[in-house]
Amino acid sequence: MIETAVVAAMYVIGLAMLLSLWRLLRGPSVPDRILGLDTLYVNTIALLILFGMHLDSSIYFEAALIIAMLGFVGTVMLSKYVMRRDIVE
Amino acid sequence: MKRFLPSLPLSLAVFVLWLLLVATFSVPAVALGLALAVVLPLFADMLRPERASFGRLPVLLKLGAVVLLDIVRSNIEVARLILGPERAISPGFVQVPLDIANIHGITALASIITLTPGTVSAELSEDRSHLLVHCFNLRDPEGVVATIKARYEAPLKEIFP
Amino acid sequence: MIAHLPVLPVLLPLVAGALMLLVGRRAGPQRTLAWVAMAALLAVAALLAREAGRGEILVYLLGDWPARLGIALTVDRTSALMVLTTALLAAPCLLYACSGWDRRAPHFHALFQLQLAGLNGAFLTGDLFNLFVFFEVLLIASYGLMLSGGRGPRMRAGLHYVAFNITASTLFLIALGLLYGLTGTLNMAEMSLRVAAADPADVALIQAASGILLVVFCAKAALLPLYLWLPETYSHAPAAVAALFTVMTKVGVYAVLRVYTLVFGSEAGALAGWAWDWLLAAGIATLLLASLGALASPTLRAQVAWLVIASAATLFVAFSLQTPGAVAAGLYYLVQSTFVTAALFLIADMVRRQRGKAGDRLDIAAPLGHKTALGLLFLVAGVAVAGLPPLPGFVGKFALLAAVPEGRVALVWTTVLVTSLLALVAMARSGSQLVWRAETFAEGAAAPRPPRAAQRIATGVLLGYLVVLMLASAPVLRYADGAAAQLLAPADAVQAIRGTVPVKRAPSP
Amino acid sequence: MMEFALASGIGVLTACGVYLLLRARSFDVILGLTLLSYATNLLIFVSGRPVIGKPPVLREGVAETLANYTDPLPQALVLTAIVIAFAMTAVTIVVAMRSRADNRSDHVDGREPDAGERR
Amino acid sequence: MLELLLALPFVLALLVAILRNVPRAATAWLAASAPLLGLAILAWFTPAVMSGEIPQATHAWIPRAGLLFDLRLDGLAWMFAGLVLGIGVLIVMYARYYLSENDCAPRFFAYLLLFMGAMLGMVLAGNLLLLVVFWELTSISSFLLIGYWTHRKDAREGARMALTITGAGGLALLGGVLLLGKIAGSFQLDVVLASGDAIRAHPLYAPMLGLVLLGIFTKSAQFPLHFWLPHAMAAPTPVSAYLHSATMVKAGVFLLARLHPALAGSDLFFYTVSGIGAATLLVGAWNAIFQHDLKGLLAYSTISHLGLITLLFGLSTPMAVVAGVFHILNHAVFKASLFMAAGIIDHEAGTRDMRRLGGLRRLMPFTSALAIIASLAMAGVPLLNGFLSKEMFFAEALEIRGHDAMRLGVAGAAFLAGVFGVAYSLRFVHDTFFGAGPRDVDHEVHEPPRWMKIPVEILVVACLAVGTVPALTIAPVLETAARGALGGELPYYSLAVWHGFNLPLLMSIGSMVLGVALYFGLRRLFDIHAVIRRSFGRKLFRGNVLALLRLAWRFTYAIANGNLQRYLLLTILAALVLAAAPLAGTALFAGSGPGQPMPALGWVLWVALVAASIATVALHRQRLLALVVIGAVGLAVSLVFVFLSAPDLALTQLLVEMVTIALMLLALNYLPQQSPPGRSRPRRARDLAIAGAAGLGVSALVYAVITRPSQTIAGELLARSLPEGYGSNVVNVILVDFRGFDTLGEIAVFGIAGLVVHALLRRSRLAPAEVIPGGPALLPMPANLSQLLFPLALAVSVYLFLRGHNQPGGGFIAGLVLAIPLLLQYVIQGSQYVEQRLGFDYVRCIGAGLLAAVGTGIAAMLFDLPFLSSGHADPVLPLIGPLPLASALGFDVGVYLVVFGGAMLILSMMGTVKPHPKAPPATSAGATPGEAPA
Amino acid sequence: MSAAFEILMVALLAIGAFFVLVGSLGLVKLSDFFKRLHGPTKASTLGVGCVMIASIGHHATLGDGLGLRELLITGFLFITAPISAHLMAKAALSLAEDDPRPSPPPRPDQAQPREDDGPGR
Ligand code: NA
Ligand code: NA
Repeated sequence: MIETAVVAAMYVIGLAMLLSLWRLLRGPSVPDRILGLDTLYVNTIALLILFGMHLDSSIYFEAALIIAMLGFVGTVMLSKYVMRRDIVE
Repeated sequence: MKRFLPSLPLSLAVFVLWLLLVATFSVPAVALGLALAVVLPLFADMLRPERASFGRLPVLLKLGAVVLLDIVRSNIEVARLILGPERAISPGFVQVPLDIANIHGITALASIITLTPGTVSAELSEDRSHLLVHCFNLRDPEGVVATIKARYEAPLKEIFP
Repeated sequence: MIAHLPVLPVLLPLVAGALMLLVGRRAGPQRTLAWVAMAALLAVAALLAREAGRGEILVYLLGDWPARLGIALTVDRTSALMVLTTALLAAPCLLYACSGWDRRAPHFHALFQLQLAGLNGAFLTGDLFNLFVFFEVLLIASYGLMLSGGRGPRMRAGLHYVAFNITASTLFLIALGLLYGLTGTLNMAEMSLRVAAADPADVALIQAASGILLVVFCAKAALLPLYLWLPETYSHAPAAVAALFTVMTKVGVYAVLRVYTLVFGSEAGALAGWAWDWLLAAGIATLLLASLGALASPTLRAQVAWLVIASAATLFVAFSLQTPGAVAAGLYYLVQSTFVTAALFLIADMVRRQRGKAGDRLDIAAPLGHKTALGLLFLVAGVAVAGLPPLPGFVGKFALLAAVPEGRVALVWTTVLVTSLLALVAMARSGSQLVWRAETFAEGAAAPRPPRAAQRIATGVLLGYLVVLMLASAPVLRYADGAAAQLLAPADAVQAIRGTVPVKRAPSP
Repeated sequence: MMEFALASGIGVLTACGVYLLLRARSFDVILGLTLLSYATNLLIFVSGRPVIGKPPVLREGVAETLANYTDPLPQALVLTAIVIAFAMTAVTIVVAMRSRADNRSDHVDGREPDAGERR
Repeated sequence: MLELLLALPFVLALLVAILRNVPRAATAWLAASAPLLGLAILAWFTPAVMSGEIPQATHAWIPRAGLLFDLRLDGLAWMFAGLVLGIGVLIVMYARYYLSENDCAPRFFAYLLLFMGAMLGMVLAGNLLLLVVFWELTSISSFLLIGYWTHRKDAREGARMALTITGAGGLALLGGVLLLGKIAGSFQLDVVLASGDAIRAHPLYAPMLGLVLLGIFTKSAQFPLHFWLPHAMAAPTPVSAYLHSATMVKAGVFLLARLHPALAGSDLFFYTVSGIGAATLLVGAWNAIFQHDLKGLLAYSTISHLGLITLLFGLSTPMAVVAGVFHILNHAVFKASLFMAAGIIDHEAGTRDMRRLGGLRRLMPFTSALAIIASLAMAGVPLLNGFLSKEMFFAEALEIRGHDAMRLGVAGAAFLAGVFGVAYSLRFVHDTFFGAGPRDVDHEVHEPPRWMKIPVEILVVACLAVGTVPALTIAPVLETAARGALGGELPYYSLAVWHGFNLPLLMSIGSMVLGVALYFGLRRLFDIHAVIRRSFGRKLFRGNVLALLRLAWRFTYAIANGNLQRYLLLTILAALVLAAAPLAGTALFAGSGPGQPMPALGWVLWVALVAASIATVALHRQRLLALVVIGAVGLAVSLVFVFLSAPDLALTQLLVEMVTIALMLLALNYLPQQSPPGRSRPRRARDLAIAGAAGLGVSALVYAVITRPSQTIAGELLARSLPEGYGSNVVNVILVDFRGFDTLGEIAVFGIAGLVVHALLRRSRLAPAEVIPGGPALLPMPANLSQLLFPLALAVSVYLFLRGHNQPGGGFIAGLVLAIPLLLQYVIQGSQYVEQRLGFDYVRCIGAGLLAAVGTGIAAMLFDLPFLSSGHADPVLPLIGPLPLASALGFDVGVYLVVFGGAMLILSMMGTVKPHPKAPPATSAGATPGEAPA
Repeated sequence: MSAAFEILMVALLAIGAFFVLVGSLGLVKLSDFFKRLHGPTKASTLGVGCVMIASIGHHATLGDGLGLRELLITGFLFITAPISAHLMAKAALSLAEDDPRPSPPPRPDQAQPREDDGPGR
């Protein structure tokens, strides 16, 4: 039951990832694409957790943790670039 | 004390983080956690963040509960809007005048606003007197401002006096 | 310590390089460290060559793991010769750089040592992936050496050099991935056995993978059609660096020699020696084109760069003949051509500095300060590089020609002799243009400062090597004969590598 | 089917990388090299034969054989390759910056092509 | 002793070159001492040589390749050595007065002695390879001597021409000698000379002969390769006298004589050598008549005489060989004296142009007398040495065996050449010493210094002595030399002046009469002085060299056109070809392994990967967009690693991806924001096709490989990881233990990358592509949050580091987890803010890391274990308890430090680039003064 | 494991997946950047949060015992999501053709400039 739910949830997340990807590829503005990438990262966190549940293993926890902790750095830098060009001022 | 333990909450956060990570209470693990709780905030302090005195804990807990509840509630609300027809949504910006001066307070407020679906804090004015907030569905700007100030800013002023 | 000899040529410069990062930027400590390390490396390289000269293959199991599990350094006569050549080359290069360039190029000494570590690692390793890693070490250090303190055109040449080499490294990885996927090992000796025993259905795939690998090595060695990057890179590098770089093409040649005698060598079953026919053709074509390039060069440095390509191509011709005599002649030629082209780079630099604005351009007549000394140096180096007697260029070429097997005589002789003539014409042309055609300095114009003693000594040392090589041709060739014998009969090497047991660990669980 | 998907994915990455590598601007070349490095990393990785859900981190009570764990060696190789590729990318990028600044063109050949021979 | 003989000139050359500041006379005496001492040594050997002994000295040089340092003094060598040394003494003496004050005497004498040594080595060589060595040395030293007056264009060109032609010949000779050695089984002269029959019967005889003759003919200036010799006359006259008449050009005919027993005796040899000789004889003589330059006339005459000698050796009869050797001697003597005389005339009159000279017999009677006698010897007038050998030549020409047409032809050529010889000799005498006095000469013409004449006198006396009393003077020398050349019994010959009234004498008289008639006839028919002879050979040579250079240039720069795209394209094509070649025609692909099913989520990932890759290409011209999209590719790749059981890889890929994006963004600020529209459509289509082929090829290979069963050694790695590597994360154990050496190299690469970036950006100022107006962005709220994040991230970093050996993590990952939050501080708070507060020395960090890693490895060596052997300890600490420690941890500390230091060095250097001073200043509208861009 | 627990787990997973999906759906469906900006906050709060709790429960019953490590993920997301949203909004604002920001109402009580400069400089 739970196993099925986990797998189903993974598929749902997969669908969400495709949607985010669509925004990433489609644009139209740069912030839109950054937002798409950012969302993709968040989706990935959920996917990793679910995958860990699927495998009965916490081996992918660190990957999820690192995305949660540092995944936004890309977003920050890209946004800063859009704002200022010079990301380290 | 300040020199060796610049920020107790931070040290506490590091220690808790450590314990959660290692998920054991073995002596070496705890000892190392304590060491890190002392050392790492010292490092962080080298960046010389703005200091803040830390106010009342009960208010903090209450605020936490309120925020969690609001997150759930507005999640549902926003989900409904997203799934519904788009023309039902009328987004807009609103400037929230700030009474709170402490940067930690402002940060907390802005974070809460962002974490609560339906609102995103977009910009802090240069003089830190206004927070620009984007609302997913802005029907009543004054109402939104008032809610934010009452529900979040007021307790935050108590936490970060 | 003698037991650790094989690893020292990598460790010494690595430690020295790391220490240089710690002692700060002042030239004094940096130079002291550099020379201490250099002296130690020379001693180690000489010892290693002596040990390897006895004929046994030294196997050093890093981490005490058996060769198939970990990484084993493998020292035969060839690799010891390469290490010694590199050390001997590096010393005068370092001396030349110490005449001033080392102060202007940030991190010069550290990069220099790390470059040596990379070179030595590439020569000593017996593991294919480790070879990749040390290729990268030496490449990235070479980027630094070439570009540090540089500007403008050098940056453009550098961009080409970097992009080209990364592309080649990408191919290297592709080949490695495929080879590992097909053979399940990275140790060359182990791989040779698996290639020999490969399923017939896999043979074509293994050859395809090794073909990609061959492209990589040939790209580093600047073989047709992959040689185009070299002239601009080398002619834009600082003199001491360009001189050191003369051994870099030899790394590619060495890698081909190593891999295609050991893994795809005489005992590789269906794939035995498949690469050498391609290489002979490519080597001959490269030799011809590079000699034309030497004739066409607008500057002396470009000319020397083309000669570097020509020498690498000569080596490919020699090695692809796969007879003991030819391989030995090739090894001898390798050593001498490294020294002579390095000397020419240094001379080109000194000439450039004595000619004012004309630099080392060959189409402009300009006064040349300190004509006699420079002319003499150029004469010796020119004679050597053109392969004229009695210098070792001649010895190497004639030993090669003498060793050409029956069927190839017409082709190889014609190529080698014709290209020697082209080199001769090129050197005569540039020498008479630069030295003889030199005008006197205009009245009142101050003659340029003479080349520094360090510069002259460095060049002299390199040319001195040539004299020693000439006089000691017999022992060196004897050593090369031994090296060739080891290369062409890889079974012994495989036996030695597989048979070496760890000091403490069990050979198998 | 998974093998086919992996092979084709690596192929697409390679093709995209090669196409960008053959562009004339330094930044495009760097993008191409990045894609190619993804392709090679994946290639080395799958040379150990892809397996779902058997990471090579030993667990107590599970026999240490290839039946229970995937081949760790290619993973170690890829790690090395990733790091090296990053280092190389960093250097390439800086050289590209300097070349642009010194030569006033980001063309890989350090000069803008003449009108006649756009490339 | 032979070694000493050979070493003398080289040693003294060195001495002369070193002692630069001594008087010229001392230099000359020093230089002369080499041939003088050499002559003494030679004299000491003479009795032995004359009695038929062959003194020999053998040393090993490269015995493996048949190259011995073997010296051998037989009769021929003895004669040539005597010639080289004897004329050498005279030349040195002459040159001491010939050189002007501006000429650098030490250089001249050093070169001259170098040449002398090379020549001696060549004639003494008892090993053919050694002979080639010295042969080439003569080419080099003659190059230096011809170009001695470096400021003169004709000298430089003449030198280059001579070097090119003789150098080419030398290389051909090397080939020929190698073949000869192969045929004969040895390079030792004794062996080779003894196996003539075997050599001639060998299938390789013809190519070998061709190569050897090419060497000989170039050196001896045989038609049609003769044209370099007149241009070599740009050399100082002593050089011309020595090299281009007496010695070096004789090297060719010397070799012809030397190898005569081995090579001669075939029809091929006979026709080729005598044919070329005859042609040269005539061409040289005919051309000599029309030279206006004294030295030019002598040069063509030399060509002609060399042709004569060649012809004689071509005839191959023992008598002809004797005649050839005899003529070598005679020609050397009279031609050297003539050149010296010409030099004196040039020296005194300031010109060598016969159109301006004349009547010198009145102004310098003694010199004139000497020159006239030598000219008569050249013309073959009786009672002079030239007559004797010419007579022998005529006799031989008439006695050619068998071939009637050949006999007629050679005899005719001999006669004709005799006629021409008389004509040009007459011209030399008449135009220089008779007739009206010199014109347009700004000197007072008088006799030269005493010592300048002495060499000429000696040589002319020799001409006379040999010509009148040959039996008393030259006979023993000739006998010894001829025996050396023939290697056996000598034919009967007579050196009498008078052989009776025979056909050769008739020919001599006839040629004399006709020669005089020809000269005056030509003068009458048209003004011989007005004939302008362009050197066809030089023109051809120049044209060829130019064409070669042009070809080289065109070839080289058509291929290496400085276009990176082409280089990369060729590389990819080469890989495609070499990978496709073995697969053509094989039915490969699907291996036997069972395929694995693909979960639907996998396809999602596949779509993401493929779509993002293609989008990167589609968007690549808008660079920022491409960067955003490529981030998705990286994410997809790390997810592939996640699903396919590689947690460490996934982590690393994620972190590296972030840093890479940072790098690219930092760089993009200094690059154009967009790529201009690129190549033409066909180019794009071509690139697309190649990219497609590459992708298809890689796909096919990958598919073929991964559907085959694996035979990896990894099982053993898994089994030994925990018990011997003390870690359960096998990937990490491989990284720090099994293959720690790879990792050491890897962090070296990483550290070096940091250094390179540091070196390239440290002092450089770059102009940003675009400066957005306004001061630095103020981000107080994110700054506040990121400061909160920082210590937490550090804790995570420590955690990942410590557990890496057993769980995903490790030094590299931890290092980046440390670096990225710090980078975030740079981004959000600005570099100045961070660096003022957190002043790391990243360079030292790299150094310390490298040392830590290497040091851990070296520690094992102290326990007599190989570098990088891992150790393990379980110390029990008070209060804390057992603490498992693997030495791998020390290694990982190194990795951690290097990665952190390297990454931060790169990022901080890129982030803190100073703007170019010429860049438009950032117009900071709302910025306060303290907020200028850092 | 009790059925109630199982149902709770399934519900958590369903809710979590639902909100993640809705977030991404919003990203695709909505027409304006600032509207879309509200999508991922759903995913990163309630979406990931529910999955996280499910995971804690899952590992507590099936895996390595109770561990609250997953809370850290939510914790970090709570710190980082505001930063990225803030910066994305600022980026979009800087690109906006005409400034959509309403002018701040006058605040007489805070007219004078502040003294401290803040860490942003
Ligand atoms: Na800056
Ligand atoms: Na910056």
